[in-house]
Amino acid sequence: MPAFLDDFLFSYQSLIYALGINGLLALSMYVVLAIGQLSLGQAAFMGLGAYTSALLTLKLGTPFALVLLASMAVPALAALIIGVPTLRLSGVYLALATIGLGEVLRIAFVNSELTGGALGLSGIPEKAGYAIIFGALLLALIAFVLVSRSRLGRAMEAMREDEVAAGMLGVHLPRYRISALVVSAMLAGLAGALNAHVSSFISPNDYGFDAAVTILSYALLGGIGSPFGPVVGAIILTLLPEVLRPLHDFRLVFNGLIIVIAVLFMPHGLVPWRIGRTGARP
Amino acid sequence: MLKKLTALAALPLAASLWSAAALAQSKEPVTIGAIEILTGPNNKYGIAIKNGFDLALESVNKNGGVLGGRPLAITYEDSAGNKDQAINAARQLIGRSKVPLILGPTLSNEMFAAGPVANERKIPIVGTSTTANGITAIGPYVFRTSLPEADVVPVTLKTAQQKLGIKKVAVMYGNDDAFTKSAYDVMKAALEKLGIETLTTETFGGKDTDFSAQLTKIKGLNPDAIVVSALVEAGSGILLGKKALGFPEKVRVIGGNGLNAPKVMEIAGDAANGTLVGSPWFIGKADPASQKFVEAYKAKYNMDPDQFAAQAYDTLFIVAAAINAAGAAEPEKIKDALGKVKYTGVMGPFSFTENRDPAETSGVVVIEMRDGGFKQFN
Amino acid sequence: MLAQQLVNGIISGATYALFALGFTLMFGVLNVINLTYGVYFSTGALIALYATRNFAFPILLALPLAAVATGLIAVVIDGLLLTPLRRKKAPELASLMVTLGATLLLYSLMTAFIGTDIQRFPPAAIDSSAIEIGGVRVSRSQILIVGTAFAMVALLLALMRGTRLGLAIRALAENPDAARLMGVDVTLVTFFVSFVSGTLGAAAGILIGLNYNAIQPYMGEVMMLKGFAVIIIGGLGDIRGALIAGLILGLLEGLTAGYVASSLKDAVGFLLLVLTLWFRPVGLFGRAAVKRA
Amino acid sequence: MNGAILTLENLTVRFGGLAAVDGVSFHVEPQTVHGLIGPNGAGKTTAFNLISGLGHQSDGHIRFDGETIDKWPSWQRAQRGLARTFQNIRMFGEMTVLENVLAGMHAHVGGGIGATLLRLKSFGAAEAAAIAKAREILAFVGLANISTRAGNLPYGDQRRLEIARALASDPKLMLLDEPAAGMNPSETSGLIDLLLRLKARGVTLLLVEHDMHFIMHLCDRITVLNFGRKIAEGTPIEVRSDAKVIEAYLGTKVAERLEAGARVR
Repeated sequence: MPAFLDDFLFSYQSLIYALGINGLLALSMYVVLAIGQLSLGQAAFMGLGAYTSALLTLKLGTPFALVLLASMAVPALAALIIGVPTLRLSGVYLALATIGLGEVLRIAFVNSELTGGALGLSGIPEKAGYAIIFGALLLALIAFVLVSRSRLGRAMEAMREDEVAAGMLGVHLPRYRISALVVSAMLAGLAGALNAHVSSFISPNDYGFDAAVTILSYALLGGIGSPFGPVVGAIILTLLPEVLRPLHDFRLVFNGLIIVIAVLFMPHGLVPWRIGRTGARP
Repeated sequence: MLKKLTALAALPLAASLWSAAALAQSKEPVTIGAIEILTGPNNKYGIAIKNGFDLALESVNKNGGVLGGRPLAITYEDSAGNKDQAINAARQLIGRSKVPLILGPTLSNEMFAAGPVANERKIPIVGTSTTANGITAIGPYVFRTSLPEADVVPVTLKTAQQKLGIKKVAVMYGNDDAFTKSAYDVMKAALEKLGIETLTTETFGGKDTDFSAQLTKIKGLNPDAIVVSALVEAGSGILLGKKALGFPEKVRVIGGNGLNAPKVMEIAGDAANGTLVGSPWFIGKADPASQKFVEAYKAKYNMDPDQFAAQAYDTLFIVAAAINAAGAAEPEKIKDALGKVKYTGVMGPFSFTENRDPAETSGVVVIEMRDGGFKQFN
Repeated sequence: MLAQQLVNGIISGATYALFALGFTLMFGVLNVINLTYGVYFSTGALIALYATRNFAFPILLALPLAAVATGLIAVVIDGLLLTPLRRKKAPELASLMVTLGATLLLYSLMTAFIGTDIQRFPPAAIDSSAIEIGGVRVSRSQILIVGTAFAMVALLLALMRGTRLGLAIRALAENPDAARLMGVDVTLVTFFVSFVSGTLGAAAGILIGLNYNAIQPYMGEVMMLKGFAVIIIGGLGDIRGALIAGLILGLLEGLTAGYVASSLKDAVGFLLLVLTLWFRPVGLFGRAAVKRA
Repeated sequence: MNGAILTLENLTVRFGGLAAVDGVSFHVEPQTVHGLIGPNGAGKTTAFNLISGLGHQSDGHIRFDGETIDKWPSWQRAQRGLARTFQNIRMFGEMTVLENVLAGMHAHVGGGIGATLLRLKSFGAAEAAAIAKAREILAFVGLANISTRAGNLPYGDQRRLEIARALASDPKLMLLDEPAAGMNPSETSGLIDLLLRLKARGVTLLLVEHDMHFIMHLCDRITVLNFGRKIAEGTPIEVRSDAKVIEAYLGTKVAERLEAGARVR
């Protein structure tokens, strides 16, 4: 590898990893938003995945493939526990319940000896890399595109547009809601595990409310008309702090301003087009 | 044809430019990197550190820079208190800016994330404010100039035990922050070693403002003192809460490094009276070098320096000395030179241990807050 | 010690309630999770701080002044951000997102200009000496907080139940379209609710700032998480519920820290929140009609 | 009675002490058009919501197609063959016309997550069959512009699309909530024609409507509600001469038309 490329990859390695991982997180938010629900627990699911994977790797030396599976299974279980009672309520309640889940988990991580308390877990070996991160992102994108061009995708879009009308067409609302939340938790957990295995160190405060809000902003900035929107949103918001670095003090100001402008003047996000308008084909 | 002509005409010009560049090369700045929290909720630490660096930088460059006349420069990268951004910053300083040494990052948390990156690329990284356990265990390229809590806290507690006859204490610590948690671990070990009884251990969140429940419980246990590991915000709140609950005057708060800031007295007012902290440096230190630093700092920034600024100030001189000793702006040589630097700055005599921690603890002073100012206690 | 712990719990409960009042009003009536509410809490405290410290205003003048000023800021922000979305009938999520962006923007603007150092009111601003009755200590500022919380609840209930404006607000909360048909000037009432919420948020910020002496731009963000818990436990838009839920939360936290483990103190609120959502999603005193069909 | 497709028994729902629907009983015979009428606030839409599962009764029972469906959620009723349209049209505005109808077929198109992700042959076949059927339904209701975004359709066509979407779920019973609202006379007569063809297709219709001409022309039987109670039931001829019905509508335009109708007879 030429030296300049090596330097470039070294300089931007974690940024490039972050693009893929945040893309996965944005997709995890997308699944829930795509059926008109709102979860602010993505960071918590991510944290569960990260801690599950890190503990398995560090304490038990579990093979990485199994680690990844477990890092999806544990958040999925948490999603079931939190989702089953609250999904019968309107969307706001799921949002608030997931905030609650996030805080309870953070407190648990902080207080547990096993998870290293506030010091977190360090020395996690770098087992993930470009291939697995972007492979997972690509697979997830393909899966969402396939789903969106199917009866399942139509039902999801119908729920997002008008849940009552969707229910009157026989769409099994609870099943879709819980499936979306579980899939979303699995994706977030996977992203958490991959992140833990490229950044060597995790701590409870990485998965707080702020992180949840950031993940939400990926999806909303990009738009949820298609799975590409959230990924684009994630890429922009991940690169933004780097691009805006010279602005120093006003960087976060710009971050906020961009979100406000995007919502007010581009309510469908930056990527408004949808996939697979079946009827639009000649 | 025309192209060729201009190219020919440009030749002598290019040659002269080249020689000018060669000349300038010897005066080209030596640029090192620094990762600090410059934005976001914790930027006060990063800004104090940056101020300390900049003040020292001015002085270094006024006195002829490094490596025989080359000015020293610092490229700052903002971590915003976020470990991912700290990693990005470290990678960019190394891969893009090609710095031979990195100062920072601000928090121990960030060092745990960025330290392995620098270590892997064999670039020395020098923490000036990272006091948690295990920082220098990251690897042979990770240094710190800040005295770890493990060196300071035992001195403070031992002094309090000897001078005040403290036998039983209550402990409070912020359990959601790596810094305060790790200082607590040190306190716990030191208390056990000194044979001081711990009546209860209470926790709080770093962003809490109300500590009345914990303090009420502590008051009921009648401790001789309260040992607190907290940052300025929570620490001030604890002092105010303690006063509001009417603790007896003789029950002092003994703090870790996090409480060692003039800000505590500004916020807590007379509730801070009697608080003891151990410090590698304090603003009232009689030492003339220290006094000169305080004056220069006040003149430049129109505010009081704290220990973070002081540690940063000394660190830059230490680093400059190492670069000079290395004889070249090369990471490996600087790393080797750093280990051998002997320097006496505003914090007192300084050198590194074999494990790249500060060797000298003789500079540690136990200080007491009294009527808005620090007084030496030991 | 139990008596002191109970008093501690009531005081911190009153601060939660005071904070949650404006939040539950904004949330319950205008039907959006308005995250800028935390900003009003900080803004109010900061304005009052500057008025007392830099211009030597007495606190009794600075408090209403800062509260009203913040109320007006809340109206402007609502008008700039949320009114256009309401007009477009944009989805609920858009409103949440825009307030999220605005919150980030406003907090970081404040930080950029004044930093994140904590600041305090001049010690002379309020008599913070404590009163001791039977071994239980309370300070005057704490009595002020508890008194204000109860007074505000009484005032708001009187407003909502006893006046035409209150009726209009309740109609708006039920159904904006129906309210419009009934002749309610929805825009005006929305602005009024924003104003009252902003004012309440600011007043809470000032009083809590006076008591804890820890004023900084992000102070509102911490309270928001407690605020969520309180308004859910009390029931969305339920004023009396916010008071009682705040007090319950404060007492439970105090007793947990005092008698169980202080590390579990913060978990109490969220466990209570999750339990409420499991077993009584309408809040402790809520009426049915949670599920909007 | 036994052959009825829908039976309401003593159906009651209270909101805060007020009974919006109060002890209503009636049944709908298969392959008929049944009207549900009454002045504003009589409880018609509330009754529709109870039947379709968007709210649950405080008391009484609903039987549909031989099963007691009291506690069934709406989607389960829909899967069983109950479809409805809404008073204020609830289109999926972002979808195309064809997609709306395909969404309506949700319960009958095959294709689980496995088939969808692996794009099994069965998936393609099911999709193709669904599209063919959707085109047939759209042709049946008279909508040609199938690739238009549903939100861009003219009002009358949106009504038709909503009916097409309901029809796509292959319903046994279709509830129509004011299908002619906001239509001009020519659109209305086109709608009457469509509904009669629907009936001929074997779909039972239960409809709420204010247009009395429409109701009288179309319905086999009519149930009249007032203040949540059933006040009359019968054939259009019986109902329009019923004293209680005329009294209920007294002072309204409908009353004039009802009376006019009664006098003509």
